[in-house]
Amino acid sequence: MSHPYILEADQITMKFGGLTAVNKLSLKILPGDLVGLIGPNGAGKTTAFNMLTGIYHPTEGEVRLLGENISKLRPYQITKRGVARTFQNIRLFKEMTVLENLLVAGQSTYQSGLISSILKTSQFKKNEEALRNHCLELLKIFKLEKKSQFLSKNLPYGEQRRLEIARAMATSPQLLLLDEPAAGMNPQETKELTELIRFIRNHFKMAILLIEHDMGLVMDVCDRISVLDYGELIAYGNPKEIQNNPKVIEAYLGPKEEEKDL
Amino acid sequence: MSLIKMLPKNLFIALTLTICGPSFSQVNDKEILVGTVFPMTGGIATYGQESMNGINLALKKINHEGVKGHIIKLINEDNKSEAIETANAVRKLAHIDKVIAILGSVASSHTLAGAPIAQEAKVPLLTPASTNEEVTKKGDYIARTCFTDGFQGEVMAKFAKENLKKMKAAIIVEASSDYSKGLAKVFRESFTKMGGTVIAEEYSYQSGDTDFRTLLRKLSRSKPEVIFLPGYYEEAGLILNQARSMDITAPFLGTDGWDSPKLQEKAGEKGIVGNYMSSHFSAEDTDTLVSNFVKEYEAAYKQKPGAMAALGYDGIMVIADSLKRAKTLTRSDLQKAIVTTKNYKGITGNITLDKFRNAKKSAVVLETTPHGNEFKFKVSP
Amino acid sequence: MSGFFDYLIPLLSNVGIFIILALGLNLINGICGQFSLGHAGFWAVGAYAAGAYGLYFAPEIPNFINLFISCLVGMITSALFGLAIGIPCLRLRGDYLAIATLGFGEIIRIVIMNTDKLGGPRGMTNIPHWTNIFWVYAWVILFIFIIVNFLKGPHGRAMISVREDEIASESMGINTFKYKTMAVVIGAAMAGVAGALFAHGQQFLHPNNFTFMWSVIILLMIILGGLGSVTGAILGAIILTILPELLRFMGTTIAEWRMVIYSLLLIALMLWRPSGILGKREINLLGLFKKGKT
Amino acid sequence: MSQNFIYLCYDILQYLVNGLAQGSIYALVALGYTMVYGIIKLINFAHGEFYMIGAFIGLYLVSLKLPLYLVFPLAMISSGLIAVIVERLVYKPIRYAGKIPALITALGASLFFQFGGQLVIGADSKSFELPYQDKTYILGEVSVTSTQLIIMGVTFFLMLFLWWLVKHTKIGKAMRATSFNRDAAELMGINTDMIISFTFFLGASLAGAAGVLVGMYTNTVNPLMGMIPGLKAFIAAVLGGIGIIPGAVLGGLVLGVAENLVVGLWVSTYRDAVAFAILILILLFKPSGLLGRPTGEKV
Repeated sequence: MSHPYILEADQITMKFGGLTAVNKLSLKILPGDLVGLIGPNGAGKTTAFNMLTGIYHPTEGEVRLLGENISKLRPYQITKRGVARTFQNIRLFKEMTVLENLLVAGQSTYQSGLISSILKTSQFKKNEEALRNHCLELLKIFKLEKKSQFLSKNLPYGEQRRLEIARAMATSPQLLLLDEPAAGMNPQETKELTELIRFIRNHFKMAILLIEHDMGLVMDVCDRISVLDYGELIAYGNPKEIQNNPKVIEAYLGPKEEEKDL
Repeated sequence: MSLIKMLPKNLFIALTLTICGPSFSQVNDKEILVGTVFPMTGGIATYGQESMNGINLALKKINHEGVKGHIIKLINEDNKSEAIETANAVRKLAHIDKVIAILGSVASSHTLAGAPIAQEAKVPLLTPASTNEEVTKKGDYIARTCFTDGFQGEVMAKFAKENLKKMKAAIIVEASSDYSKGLAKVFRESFTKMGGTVIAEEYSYQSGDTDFRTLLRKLSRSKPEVIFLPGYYEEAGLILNQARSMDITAPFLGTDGWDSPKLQEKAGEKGIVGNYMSSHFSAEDTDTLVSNFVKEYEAAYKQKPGAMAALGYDGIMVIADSLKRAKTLTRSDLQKAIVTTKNYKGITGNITLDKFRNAKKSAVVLETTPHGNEFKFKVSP
Repeated sequence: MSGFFDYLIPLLSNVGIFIILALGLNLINGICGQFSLGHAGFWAVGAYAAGAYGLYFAPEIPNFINLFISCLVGMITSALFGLAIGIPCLRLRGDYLAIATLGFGEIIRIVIMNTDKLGGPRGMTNIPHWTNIFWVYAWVILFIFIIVNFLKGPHGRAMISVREDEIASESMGINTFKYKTMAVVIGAAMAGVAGALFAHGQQFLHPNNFTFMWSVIILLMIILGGLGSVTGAILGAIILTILPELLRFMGTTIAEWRMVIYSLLLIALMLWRPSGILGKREINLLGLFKKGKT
Repeated sequence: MSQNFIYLCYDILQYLVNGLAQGSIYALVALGYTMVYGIIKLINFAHGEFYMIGAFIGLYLVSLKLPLYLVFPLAMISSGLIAVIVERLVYKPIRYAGKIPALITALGASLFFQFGGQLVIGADSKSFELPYQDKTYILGEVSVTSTQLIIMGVTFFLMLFLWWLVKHTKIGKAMRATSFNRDAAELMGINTDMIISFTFFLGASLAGAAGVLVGMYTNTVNPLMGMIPGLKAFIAAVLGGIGIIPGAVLGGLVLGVAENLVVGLWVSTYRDAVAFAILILILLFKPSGLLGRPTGEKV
């Protein structure tokens, strides 16, 4: 039996001590889907992300990847099953070169044994060569090929953001999770990013889940949007529907004046 | 200046020193080089410092007369109270300074690290104070001018049984010290053989401990008549102090590790009374040799000499004496002279080396009192 | 001059042994970023295991074969300890890991101190003298070869990525726990070999040779040279083994003050060059560290 | 049998008393560890050295026949000031250089005081004469000495004082703010450099007080005395939950009692091993300590 959804979060809940960060969130992502997850600050978006990628294990509920329960798996296992992510606060391998950043991410698909890598067998060399080409190709797509030997900490901010996405792509994912990729970008950079996200989706035929603050970006690229507030899903639908949803407006702008007075 | 820039220059100085060092010493052939390795810093630095005091006092005397027209020059190395550093120091003294003999060290575990190197280099190593049986088994170039642990343990067991007429003994050992453990074993065997009983449980503490109240409380439950405490003065003094303040009245018996004026200080007026120890010599000894030594030592260092000072003194004296008796001033002749030392009259008794190169000599039993240790009697082997 | 070499060669052997120790700790601390303060513990395990082999089990075969077996014994025992300590401890991070490894190092020492078969506080004596400078440097070269190639391969990259950002590394499909354990096990195995070489060189082992202070000194070696740099670790090991010996030649006052000088040098180094002499760079001898054509 | 059992109960009570006295000293040292770690996340390896310095200053002041109520404040203030000098000279410049350099610097400072102390004061230990007659109070078969009572009393008082200082004064509020978020505290107009120095001062003066107390308790002080208690106090701080003031006290007391129970009911040999084992167990099963709340790394 095939599973219609790539990723399915079923009533996942995360509690830290007495605090419920995410409450019974359900999400469904189809292959090729571009879904946005929005909500005001502290709504639990990143926590939700962390549950999907295994950094946190949900206190209740289940995350399923192509039907398989992955809620108890460790992040690297989930990544190997085809989910890649970026981070809200950039987490590059700062002291490594741009290319090395990609090589690390790519190498689980081109695995070499410990002994063969020390003895540099021909099999190992072939593997490394293939991995390197795969990564260089990605760098070209992300327009970073000229900087492949730069230490990643020395890249300008916008390129660091791009490199994060490129690195995630190097794991050959089926689903890409982007955690506020436009944070700190100027309008021009944001526009380029919008194009890039569209391109990735079309070129690699993959699903993307996007957390974003920049409403313009989300409304622009997403097929469907889920809205979180105080850890709960308050709305779901296409960009038009979300824009006119009173609950969403309330969550973002606060309750209307007269309600406040009560 | 950064470290890396400093390095080549230092290296150069050191190399110059190392290459020229030996030849320098040969230029002035009126000097005989003797190396010392003692803990001058680190955990047991007090022993090293006291030993060196005794050695320097003796050296003045030796060089006043001269040895075959030469004077002895000491090259002093610090082993930082560590075994590996002792090995390094012995290696340097043997190969770089090319000393004719090495005096040292105090702790048996340190001497044991240096001994194989001295043996291999065929340089006589004389330890003034390492009492562990193993030390002189390292080879014919290793000798000692003190008695071994076995002898002391027997002396105290006999003293407890025959002089104090006690039947039930307890033992407190320093678990991290082989010295203490070895003595405890001998005491237990001897005391039991003589018909006494030793409480089965061994009470133990760690080097550097300062609070023994819980240990002593546990010990007092078994109601011993006498308590054997083979340890070092630092902890022993504190144990005496705390035991008396807890109304444990049984006499404590100690060994040469107790022998330091510090014991009185640590134990306090109340704690020091009514305990006994064995040692190498007594500052109260009326023997003129001893009393002169004590007088000179007090004049030089403004304090009473402990056992380490006396042992260091005798150690260098035996080397000087052997040099006088040696056919030539070479290491091998010196070795022959050292191992045939016979009836040398030292501060710490008459020193005669047996075929295992251990000194057979008398021990003294002292009673500890607030104003110093009172000489009880001498026990000959 | 022969006397000079009798002094120098054992000293250089010790330098080699500390190079191995520093390389191993560099793998754990510098390359994988796991702060360990218990390296002397692994060194002790290797030394005592090798010493026990030499004392109780060694058959009558040529010394160099015995030494080789002994090194393997030290290596495997130490590696097993690394595994046993690493699996529970590597869940901890930073300072906490440092303190836990410090604790384990001390526990190992206390246990040896109280094991009669290993000599206890007397120390282990009469260990056969098998080590010579040739075999020490044979191991040094072997380990340098392994580490350099390891670092250039995918496993080395994975390990560095763990140091750089553990969470990102895990999210890129790297089994970070596996690599952390691998770093500790390999580092411990190397310390085990260093221990074996040490045991058969010194012929005498004492638990106090393996105190926390020695873990600190090995750590200083890699920090002095530059944390994460292989040549830095080697340089640090050379400097910190030779320097105390040099100070022996500089007169008694300096010798007395040498630990104070040591501590001040340490602070000064941290104030002026907190990343060590080389930082994360490598000295390029023989093109050993040339990056591949990328 | 039953007689033996009663003895055992008395003995255990006695071990508890001894353990509480020992533990109080750990607690005082641990308080400084916990505060310094709480505010700049540095394991101040040199902290045990301030305890040693306090003990020596106490020894000197007692030898001048000063009364105890002057000895304590003076010893505390002096070790506190020395700590501030160290902090300003070496820790402050290195504060942003990362964890490992800071830790190494702390180790360097610790070695400096240990070996410098050995050279300046001499490696041998000095005896600490009690300025009063030590009395023993006996209840059943359990005895408490006046020194033990002083130790527990002083510790309790200092802990209360510290708690009041941190919770109910302006500078305490500033300390908490700095510890919570230094940048934010700086923006709110708090002079965080001053607060950090003050924390060092406070921590070291508590360690200094502990040094005087331990000198009185054991009659002996030496330049290396800070090393082991320093480590033990760190264990105590982690045990209670690092950064938590009552945690440090609880950790100290638990550790002191545990050690005395090990010595009393088992052997002294494994006392330190047990202390480290407690540390490792707590790190593995409740890394935030007995009183701490779990925190995860923010992603």
